[in-house]
Amino acid sequence: MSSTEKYTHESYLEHKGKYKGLLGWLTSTDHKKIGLMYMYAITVFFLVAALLGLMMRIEKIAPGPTIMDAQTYNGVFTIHGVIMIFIVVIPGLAAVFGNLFLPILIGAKDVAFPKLNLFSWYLFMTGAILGLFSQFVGGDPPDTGWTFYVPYSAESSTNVIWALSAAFILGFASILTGLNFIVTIHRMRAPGMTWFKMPLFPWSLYATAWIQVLATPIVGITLLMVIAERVLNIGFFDPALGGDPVLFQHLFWIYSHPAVYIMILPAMGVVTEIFPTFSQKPVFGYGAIAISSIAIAVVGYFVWGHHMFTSGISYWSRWFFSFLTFIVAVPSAIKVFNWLSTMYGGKISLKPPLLYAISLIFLFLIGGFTGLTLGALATNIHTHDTAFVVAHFHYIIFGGMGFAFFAGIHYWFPKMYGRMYSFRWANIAWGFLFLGFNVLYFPLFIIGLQGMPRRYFDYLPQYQTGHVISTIGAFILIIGIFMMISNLIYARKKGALAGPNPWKGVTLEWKIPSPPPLENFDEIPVITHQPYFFGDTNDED
Amino acid sequence: MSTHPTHNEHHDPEGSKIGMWLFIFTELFLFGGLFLVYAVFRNKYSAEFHHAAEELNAFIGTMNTVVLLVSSMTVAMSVTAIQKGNSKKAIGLLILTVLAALIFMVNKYFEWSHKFEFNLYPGSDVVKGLDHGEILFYGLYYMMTGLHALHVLIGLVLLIIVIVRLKSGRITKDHYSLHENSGLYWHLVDLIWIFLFPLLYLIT
Amino acid sequence: MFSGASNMVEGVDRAFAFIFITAIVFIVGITGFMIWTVIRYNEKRVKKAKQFTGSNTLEIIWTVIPLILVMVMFYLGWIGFAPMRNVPDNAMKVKAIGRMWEWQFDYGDGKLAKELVIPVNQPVKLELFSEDVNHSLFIPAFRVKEDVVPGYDNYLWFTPFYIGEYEILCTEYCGLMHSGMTTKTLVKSQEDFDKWLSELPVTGIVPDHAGLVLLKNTGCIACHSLDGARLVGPSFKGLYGKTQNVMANKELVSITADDAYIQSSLINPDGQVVEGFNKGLMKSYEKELSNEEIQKITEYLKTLGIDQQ
Amino acid sequence: MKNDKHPHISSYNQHITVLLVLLILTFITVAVSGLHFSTFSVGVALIIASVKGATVLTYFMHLKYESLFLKLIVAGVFLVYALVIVLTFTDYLLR
Ligand code: HEA
Ligand code: HEA
Ligand code: HEC
Ligand code: CUA
Ligand SMILES: [Cu+2]
Repeated sequence: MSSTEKYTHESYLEHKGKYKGLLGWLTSTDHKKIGLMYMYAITVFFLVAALLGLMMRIEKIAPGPTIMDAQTYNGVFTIHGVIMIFIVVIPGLAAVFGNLFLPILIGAKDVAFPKLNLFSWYLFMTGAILGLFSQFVGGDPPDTGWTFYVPYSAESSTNVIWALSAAFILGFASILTGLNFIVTIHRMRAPGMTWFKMPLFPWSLYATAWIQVLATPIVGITLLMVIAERVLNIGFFDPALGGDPVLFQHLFWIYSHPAVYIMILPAMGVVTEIFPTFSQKPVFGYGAIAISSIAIAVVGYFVWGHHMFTSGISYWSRWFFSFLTFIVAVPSAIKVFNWLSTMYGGKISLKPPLLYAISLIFLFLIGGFTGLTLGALATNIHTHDTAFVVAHFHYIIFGGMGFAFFAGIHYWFPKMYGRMYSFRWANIAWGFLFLGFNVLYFPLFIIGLQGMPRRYFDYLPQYQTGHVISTIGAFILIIGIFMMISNLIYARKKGALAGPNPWKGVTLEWKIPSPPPLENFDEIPVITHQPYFFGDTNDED
Repeated sequence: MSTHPTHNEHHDPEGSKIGMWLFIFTELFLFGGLFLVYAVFRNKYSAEFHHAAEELNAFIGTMNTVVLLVSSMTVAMSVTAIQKGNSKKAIGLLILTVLAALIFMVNKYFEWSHKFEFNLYPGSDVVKGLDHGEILFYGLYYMMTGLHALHVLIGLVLLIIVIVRLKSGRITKDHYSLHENSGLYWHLVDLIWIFLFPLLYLIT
Repeated sequence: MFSGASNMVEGVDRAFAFIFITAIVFIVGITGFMIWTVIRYNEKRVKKAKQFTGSNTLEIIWTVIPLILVMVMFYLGWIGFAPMRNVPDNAMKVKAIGRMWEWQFDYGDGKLAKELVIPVNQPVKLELFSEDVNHSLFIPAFRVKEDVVPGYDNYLWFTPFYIGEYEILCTEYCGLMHSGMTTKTLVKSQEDFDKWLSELPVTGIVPDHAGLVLLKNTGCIACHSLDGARLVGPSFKGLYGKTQNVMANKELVSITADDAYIQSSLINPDGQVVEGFNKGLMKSYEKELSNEEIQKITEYLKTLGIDQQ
Repeated sequence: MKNDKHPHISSYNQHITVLLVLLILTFITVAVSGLHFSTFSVGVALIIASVKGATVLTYFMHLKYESLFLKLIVAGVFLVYALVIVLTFTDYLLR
């Protein structure tokens, strides 16, 4: 196919509004354009934060200072964590693929409140830029870790307030997106689309949105209280004034544990779309997957104490939180088994999206089981705040949510831009990513078990082997990331035309042209059967 | 701001109402965080909380409660009025509400400035000399009433916008979503005060 | 898997072992199944996908089995942890102080050390105390870790099983030199430990004897000096064990100042009045001082009498 | 979705009655707090506040006439909050 071909219809990408060029994008309330704007912004922030991650790895190639001093290192992991958590993964999938595809998947022309949607993006950008500022405006970059634990965060003389305000504003952007999605799902499903005829990605977004609405305000007020402690001397967390530092940890994790499900639920939703398409087979256990999303959201709200097992909380409190932590693992297990059964008996085509989705299962299993290790009281005592935790969450966040993002972008890229990327390069990039990933993070489990604490600028010599291997992994990983990004950027302009349905998918987005027109559907579709109904397409073979 | 003449926000009062309720939930949890802090410290320092609460002026507090309750009723009535198509009456009732809100703020102003006169503010020498529980009580007092006052102000702005739109005829019998939702917001302000009042002023 | 350097290791490592073995079984099994499926059902091999949509039996199976497994994990985690919060009475108490960015161990009587030195096979309770921000005391070999939070009375305990040297690390981020906040545990034989402790110089503030605190708080030293000076009443210096001439029942008798005498002087001061002092000045402290407290005072008075004997 | 039926319009008199009830309840809390029940006072004050809050929610905020869904989520939200308090206090009360 020649790469100069052009699709004929007018898509949302070419559509001219009141303004042209950049301004046209910045004032557009089209959910797809907003989704893309999120994607571009998040990619840039991801690269910046990933570069910081790489710097940490280089620093740790040998004990003692190598490329930076301790103060810089502390700033680097803080900003790495803050950007990755608050700017990349919390909004990540929901804001990008949620915005791009939620309305299409439920047969709507846009989200319920398009202007509010654009406003959320601006809030997001404000917060994100404020976060970046904390690096540069006078004084030192914040050095508290992304968890902002008091009393240190109330005392540190660095730009902590900037980072706190950034997180606060980003929180509100996230709340508004969640609110928008809940109303959209309630009010704008196409005629005939009952709750149980809705695709599963919207289900996971629905569960996510509720956590966003009900958990985020708590961290908002908590960060405000830390700001008040720094600026106004209101010492809720200051032991010298009778305050309670552990109370901060409760409040922080009441949000930040559910936040990890804000990250992983949409990721699970994305791969749930991918498995049926590439197996040409309905999803196995539709109801179980839908309900397990809700179950994860509900139970996941009440397990926050597992981050505080060593902080001196009461014996029974530890007991209870550990118990609930194990309960949430079960719905995750249900999902994994249902994905496997979806593939079983199908007609599998191992295209890049499926490759990423399968490797997600592998990485998520490792991340999940090490999560269980952390959730058990006895083993948490040993592993808490060691490199073991660092490996756990990189496996589950980068391996879960990151790989879901890669899977999703390879899945929906032809729909978003109407063009196809090179499978060959996508597969090679995957090889580097997957290999690099495991080489980078697996050694951290081992040195973690040997007692290597996290947030350590320096370390004892016995941990060096692990650190060196890990650093090598980071370099392999980078190669993969660069290949993947270049492949996609090249395809964006030069790729072959993809056509409306390159994967023979059956959900609504594959029934409209690629890229979709401005209002998605000329005519709102009427839904008559299950979302993953392959009956007709398959008879041709 | 929309980029396309046909790309209009679709009109769905029920949807907007759900949206407003969701927003109210986030506000409740925002204050919920403070209530949790209150509960923990109140449990730890009950005697000091007792003692510090006695310093607050329960009379002003009671007055403000009454003012807010009345304003809540006038808002609710104004919604009834617009539903019946009587926008004059609706405007009148909203003006009463705005007046009530102003009275509330004036009271608050006097209450706070009175405290400041006695150097009772966080970080002041007087407060630093108090017991731990009392310091925390005052911290909570300022944080909670301050955040609440901020919400009163936001509500005030919303109500004024509604009045303007009622005057210009953009809010009508069939199109009063904004009016209803601003009303909901105002009730939220009232709802929060209903809990703040006994917890801060009455636990003596 | 690990050498059991303390009594906590067994419980913790049993939980580790169970979780890791389950994990390996599942990870290998699931990954293997996945690879097999992708090959077996590859589009090159199959003509048509089977269109089944679910099975309630299977859903129940893979809800219940993981549920059982996680409950076992929970249980093992719990029983491995439970002893950590249950300090035996004979535990030796050491106060562990965390401050930016060093550890200090307080053995009482002003004896401070930078390293934790403890006798082998002796339960040790560390009382954790922070002077500034959060820290966390971690001894990997012993599988113990607990945060050191300002304003909180946190603790941890363990019994070391082998003589040797172990790392102590700070695992709660505490600022610039967090990674430098490390030290060592030295487990010694009981004799070596005793020797070490007695040779440890007194560098800290020696706290007041409990008896002295009582004397100060109850107001005794208003009338009794500790240095031999005569105030309203006789000095406490050298009192204990001394032979005292007292007026009892209007007779001058000679008695030895022993525990019983001190006790009766407190409860009924006018019963035996020291020669040269007046009756009626000292009131009875029967209501104010418990027997234990009198015991403590007596013990303290003994320390003032040493040079007399 | 469905239900575009006519909204329920509350009467002016109903609003006045509700206000009166709320004012009476306010009066009761103030009066009770003067009695110095000490430990009980928190409980009593909170119970009365909850009754007042429920009244505002049901009548002023119109919840009584809203869809079942809305009622359920409001109830759910308060339940979640209550559980958060309970779980936090498993730490503070059992320490
Ligand atoms: C996307 C984010 C994400 C997700 C989904 C999870 C998922 C889980 N996490 Fe993780 N976690 C983090 C992100 C995440 N975590 C982060 C960022 C931190 C560090 C925060 C910080 O301090 O900076 C952290 C820290 C953390 C801790 C605290 C560690 C410490 O500091 O002491 C704990 C403790 O319990 C924990 C547990 C778990 C558990 C039990 C799950 C479970 O939900 C996992 C469930 C999944 C599975 C179990 C795998 C699938 C199962 C099967 C295929 C079936 C077979 C199953 C069985 C037989 C049970 N996590
Ligand atoms: C989404 C979440 C996410 C992701 C993807 C990553 C990705 C990476 N992280 Fe992660 N990390 C966190 C979230 C994440 N991290 C969090 C929350 C913490 C805790 C912080 C805290 O303790 O407070 C943490 C902490 C953390 C630590 C522990 C610090 C410590 O405790 O001492 C380390 C150390 O190795 C590390 C390394 C890395 C590396 C090497 C990557 C790599 O995977 C990155 C790989 C990608 C690249 C290397 C791409 C490179 C790209 C370029 C070089 C191009 C640059 C170009 C431009 C700028 C245009 N991270
Ligand atoms: C008002 C001054 C006063 C106070 C206060 C006081 N004492 Fe005495 N105490 C005396 C006098 C006078 C005597 C000597 C007369 C006597 O033995 O009763 C005496 C005698 C004694 C004796 C016997 C001393 C001897 O040399 O045999 C003891 C022991 C003693 N006091 C202990 C205490 C203790 C312990 C306290 C505090 C709990 C205390 N006293 C408080 C005035 C006081
Ligand atoms: Cu002390 Cu880290
Ligand atoms: Cu968690």
